[in-house]
Amino acid sequence: MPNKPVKTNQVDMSVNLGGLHLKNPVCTASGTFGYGSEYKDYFNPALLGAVTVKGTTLEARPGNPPPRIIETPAGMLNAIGLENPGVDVFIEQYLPELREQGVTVIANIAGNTPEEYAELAKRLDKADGIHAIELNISCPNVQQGGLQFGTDPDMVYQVVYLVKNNTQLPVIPKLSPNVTDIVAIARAAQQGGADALSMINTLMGMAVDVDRCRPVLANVFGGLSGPAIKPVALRMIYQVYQQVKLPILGGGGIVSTQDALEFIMVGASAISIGTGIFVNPLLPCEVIDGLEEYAQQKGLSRISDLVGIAHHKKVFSQ
Amino acid sequence: MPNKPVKTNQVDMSVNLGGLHLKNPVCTASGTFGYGSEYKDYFNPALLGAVTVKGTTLEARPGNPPPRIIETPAGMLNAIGLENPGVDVFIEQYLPELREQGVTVIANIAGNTPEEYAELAKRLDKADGIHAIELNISCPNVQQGGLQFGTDPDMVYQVVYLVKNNTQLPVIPKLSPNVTDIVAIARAAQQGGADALSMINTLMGMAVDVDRCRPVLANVFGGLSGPAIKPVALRMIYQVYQQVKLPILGGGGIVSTQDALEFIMVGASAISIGTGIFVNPLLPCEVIDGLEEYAQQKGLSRISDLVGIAHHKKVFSQ
Amino acid sequence: MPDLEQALVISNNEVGPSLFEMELAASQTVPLCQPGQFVHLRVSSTHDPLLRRPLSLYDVDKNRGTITLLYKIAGRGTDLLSRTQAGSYIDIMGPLGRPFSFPTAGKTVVLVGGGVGIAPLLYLARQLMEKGYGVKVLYGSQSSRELVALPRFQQLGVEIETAAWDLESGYQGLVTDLLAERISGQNIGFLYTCGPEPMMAKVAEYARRYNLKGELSLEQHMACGVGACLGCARKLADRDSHYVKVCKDGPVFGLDEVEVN
Amino acid sequence: MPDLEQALVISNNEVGPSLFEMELAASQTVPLCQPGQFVHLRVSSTHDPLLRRPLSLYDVDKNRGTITLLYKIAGRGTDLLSRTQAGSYIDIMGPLGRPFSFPTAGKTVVLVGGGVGIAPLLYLARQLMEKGYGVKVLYGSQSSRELVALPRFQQLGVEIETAAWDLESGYQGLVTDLLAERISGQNIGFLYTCGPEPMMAKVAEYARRYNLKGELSLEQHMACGVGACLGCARKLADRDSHYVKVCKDGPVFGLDEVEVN
Ligand SMILES: Cc1cc2nc3c(=O)[nH]c(=O)nc-3n(C[C@H](O)[C@H](O)[C@H](O)COP(=O)(O)OP(=O)(O)OC[C@H]3O[C@@H](n4cnc5c(N)ncnc54)[C@H](O)[C@@H]3O)c2cc1C
Ligand SMILES: Cc1cc2nc3c(=O)[nH]c(=O)nc-3n(C[C@H](O)[C@H](O)[C@H](O)COP(=O)(O)OP(=O)(O)OC[C@H]3O[C@@H](n4cnc5c(N)ncnc54)[C@H](O)[C@@H]3O)c2cc1C
Ligand SMILES: Cc1cc2nc3c(=O)[nH]c(=O)nc-3n(C[C@H](O)[C@H](O)[C@H](O)COP(=O)(O)O)c2cc1C
Ligand SMILES: Cc1cc2nc3c(=O)[nH]c(=O)nc-3n(C[C@H](O)[C@H](O)[C@H](O)COP(=O)(O)O)c2cc1C
Ligand code: FES
Ligand code: FES
Repeated sequence: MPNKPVKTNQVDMSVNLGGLHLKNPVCTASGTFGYGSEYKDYFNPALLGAVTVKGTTLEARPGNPPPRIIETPAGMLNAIGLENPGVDVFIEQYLPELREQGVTVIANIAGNTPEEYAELAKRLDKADGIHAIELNISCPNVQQGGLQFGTDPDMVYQVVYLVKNNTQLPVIPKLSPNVTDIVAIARAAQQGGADALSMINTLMGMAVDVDRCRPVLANVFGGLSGPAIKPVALRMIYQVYQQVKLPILGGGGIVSTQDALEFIMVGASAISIGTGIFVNPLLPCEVIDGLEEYAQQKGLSRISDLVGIAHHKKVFSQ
Repeated sequence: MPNKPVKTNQVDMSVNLGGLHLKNPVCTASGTFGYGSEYKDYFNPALLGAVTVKGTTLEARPGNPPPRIIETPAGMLNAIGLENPGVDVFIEQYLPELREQGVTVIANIAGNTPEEYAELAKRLDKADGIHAIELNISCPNVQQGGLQFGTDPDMVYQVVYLVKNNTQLPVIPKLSPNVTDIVAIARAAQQGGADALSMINTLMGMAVDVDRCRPVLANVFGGLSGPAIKPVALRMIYQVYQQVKLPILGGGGIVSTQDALEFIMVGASAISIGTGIFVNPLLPCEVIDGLEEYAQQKGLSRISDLVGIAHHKKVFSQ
Repeated sequence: MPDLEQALVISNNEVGPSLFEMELAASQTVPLCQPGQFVHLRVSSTHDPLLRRPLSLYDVDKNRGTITLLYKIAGRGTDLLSRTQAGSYIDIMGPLGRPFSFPTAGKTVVLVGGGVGIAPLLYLARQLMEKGYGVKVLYGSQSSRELVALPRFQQLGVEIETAAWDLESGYQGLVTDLLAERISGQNIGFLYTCGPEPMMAKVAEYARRYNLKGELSLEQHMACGVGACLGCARKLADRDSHYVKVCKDGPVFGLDEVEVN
Repeated sequence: MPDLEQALVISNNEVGPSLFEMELAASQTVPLCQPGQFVHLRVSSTHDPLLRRPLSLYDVDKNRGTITLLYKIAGRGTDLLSRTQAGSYIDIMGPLGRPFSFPTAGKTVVLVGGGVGIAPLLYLARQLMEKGYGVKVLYGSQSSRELVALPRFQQLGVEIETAAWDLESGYQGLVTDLLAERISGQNIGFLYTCGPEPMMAKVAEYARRYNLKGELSLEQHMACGVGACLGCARKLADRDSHYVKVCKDGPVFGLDEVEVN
């Protein structure tokens, strides 16, 4: 790429994520940012592209017994078990503050059956202040004997289709990386009517306490997140971007502006920060600034010009 | 676990891996230890449980253009592209030295078709000094349009079955972690006649050079190895140990005795060290000593008593 | 409001077996600090170890704008911390968590600390003294060499008794047995405790038996430290299916509030 | 035989912009060292960064049993290295790789170094001098402040010319243009070069044009450093489908042996 003289051009940081307008591409990942107020001492959540709130279910869930988390090399495992007060409490107690602050909110929902997803979508559709719905399909489908929704294209299709019929909001299925063929899953989501894709959720993993000779997590298995999984996330987004024409909300291990750029370049229109915020609570703001600076240095007028650029043989035609 | 007084009991370090006798559970992983002589300045490879040599194919392969490797958080990506001189050159030029040194050798083979695997097994069966054959089934099957053998239970069954019919040696399919259902793959391998399972191979990943806006690896995708993948490897071995009655050669991210213990406790009868040796060339010897010490401290007479212990509710009945 | 601060390491010294004291200049953080709270700090600039580590406020000097930590090497993170050089900077979040509460003044309160669990009790003792409470400290550990906080308590002028199996002067045994000996005769207004869980469970048991109120400080693996990840859950004692967050609802809890064992 | 050694860091000083010199006491490694070889070192005790980093032997003192490295901060690994304190230990493997060869003695040899690529050429110059060669060094860099190796070459008593755009005395321009000016008139027996690839490509081009033999030292990402992983492949110039290993077959190659560009 030619070394251009640095001019401080105006960069349009906004992106369109399947009908969801984001003022910038930086979002938080579900389950790592609570309901948006936990980090308010560090920055105003309204500065973000969007806040994806903690996963919510129809009924309240107690979550798993502790220990729920353990650090791993450049990552962590979590088995929170979807602890949440239920969708109605979320709408009544947590949503109003987000709405008043002017936060762009992506709700994240999880169900035991396709019908539960549909019902959740219906209730959120009526609530004021939700801007999109992310479907956490890495949950066991009780009707199918516990097989995860997200690992079977037919189930993905069915859930997305049902949800779409029950809401006007943009619907963003969140793909599980624990699959053989991520593109097949993405296609099924597209056929179901998805407006965008969120990827990736955590990789399933575990850890052992060698003194006690027992699994560390009470739940045995947990979800692996953090920098360790970044190469897998990038690969999957690259594959899906190549073959499925849907905008992507990309994440998995982002802890720096450079990481965010990698995701955008392989095809993410927007990015989500999860584990990285535990390490650096100011990270989302630093990434917003960092992306703008990078675009300025490259002389771009829109951040969205970078989306998928790693696929092109020639970069920056100018 | 009760704190027992330390007695320096004799520990039987040998393990049986589906008919393959190993003097201790510590092996090297294919592709990370060349043909066994590269690290000879650091230790005698005959001290190891076994040396798994670089993957070999029927014909010589040039490998991929550089860059072939890149470091990632707590891991690395490689896209070597199976560079090797072909099985006949391996047998003639590299095997004799291993044989003379008394090294327990596991050959690692890869083919484009099931028949190529069978042919490779046949030639190795005749060669003197090979003790087992590991099947690298993370390669694209050219007859099936490039779909990886290791991601489809039917293909796994077919390859294992054919190979078994062409050799007397223990056959150890090496499972790819890039699948939805690792247990289904393991079962198919068992049905094909596998004597043991090797797991896991690398996770598919990629990295982007954000200055050049291009994938780092010339091959775009590469295999992720190192500590980053350890939680995934442990989880998969735990799942397979629970449901499939075959001994397991476990690895993926082992860089310490403690890591090796985690693998053994979730169900690995023996362990393989790959990327860890790049970090510390003395690691295999340190792990052999470390495992023996741990067993002594726990008052065990056989290292194999630890295999799968993380599954038991009660540990150390004594 | 709690914030992020690059704190200057003023000193970082080994004060006992695997025990270190670190003094930090953290002028932004200091004014907010209350006893029982913790700071969440990065022990490495790389991704391994990844997560922050929580450490209690051992002492706070509001005039000098400094925080002192007392920590034990428990693994890789604290090991890295122990190698941090004076003059370098360390990234801290805090103060975080629910502080100790102060009961109706004028009464005698007893502080029971075990091992490095003494850490949150020093700053607590300091504030209790300032507020005019009668303060009595019982401080135990495995060996007398680990009783590294003793001089600081003595400097405070607080009444303190020590317990360890190898003590020449002091109580030879468990600090909880020492407590058992002291608890009946005295008119105790409130109990505070921090240390290994079995120790705290014992203290909670005595509190129930003698009908005393009190607080303990719990530990749990943490990720966020601010209540956002739900990773640090502990079960409430009186309900079946409800978890609390150690980082936000604690680390200080009522003696009868959570399950300890 | 190359081995693993915990080398004592004697000093580690900034000698220019982002440029550091580190002296190591490595008595096991030193006796084996030859110019052009490298050591492979761990920059961190944690898993991130994970892999070792290769650095050329800048200088070796066989009497004192020390190795000196010259390195530039290129990323996280070298950044961590630059923070290593004198008195600590660093884990090195080596010496590794194919050293420079010595042509028939008695001739004049020219060494062309660019930037931190000067590193392997100092120890080479020292040995060439000892063996009685006529040695001429051309040493270029972006700016004169980066010409940090100059005093060491001068101390050696070797003939050296420098090139940089901002030089007052010396050649104002590229070191390859300097070479172009010097190459025709002289009776050069052998060329050695190390530096950025475009520079080395230019040197190789001149060598071809003037029919000179010579060697260069290449860089490539490395994992094992001993030829076991096949990660550090480079293409041979004269064959279509054959790769060599920079760590084992190199890092030193004949000027016409590999593709540089
Ligand atoms: C609120 C609070 C206050 C604390 N105050 C002090 C103090 O003042 N002095 C002191 O010495 N220790 C204190 N601890 C304990 C301290 O946080 C752990 O010892 C430390 O995090 C261990 O890190 P490590 O990397 O050295 O150990 P690791 O190698 O990670 O693990 C060793 C053990 O430390 C614990 N641990 C690991 N990671 C975490 C984590 N993220 N959060 C909590 N525990 C973890 C686990 O029990 C683990 O088994 C406190 C803990 C909490 C929750
Ligand atoms: C044989 C050899 C001798 C060398 N001698 C010197 C020397 O004397 N002085 C000096 O300053 N540099 C030398 N280098 C280059 C030096 O190894 C890299 O600058 C260093 O590894 C970068 O590490 P980093 O973590 O700071 O950078 P990173 O953040 O990892 O990356 C910065 C750049 O460094 C390079 N790099 C990263 N990892 C490796 C690796 N494992 N192997 C090789 N290159 C890598 C890449 O080009 C990368 O883009 C030598 C390289 C080789 C192969
Ligand atoms: C503690 C924790 C809780 C999480 N909870 C949820 C959740 O409720 N719903 C969901 O879809 N994903 C959840 N995730 C996954 C994250 O949203 C994110 O997809 C994943 O962590 C990968 O991104 P990261 O590496 O940036 O954290 C959770 C992750 C963590 C670490
Ligand atoms: C450089 C490199 C080359 C490899 N080559 C092979 C190979 O030829 N055949 C194979 O089955 N696995 C190969 N592997 C995979 C390893 O054998 C091992 O399964 C994997 O790296 C995970 O273990 P680790 O984390 O300990 O490295 C290779 C791995 C690396 C890093
Ligand atoms: S550590 Fe995240 S909620 Fe307590
Ligand atoms: S670095 Fe492994 S072969 Fe060269």
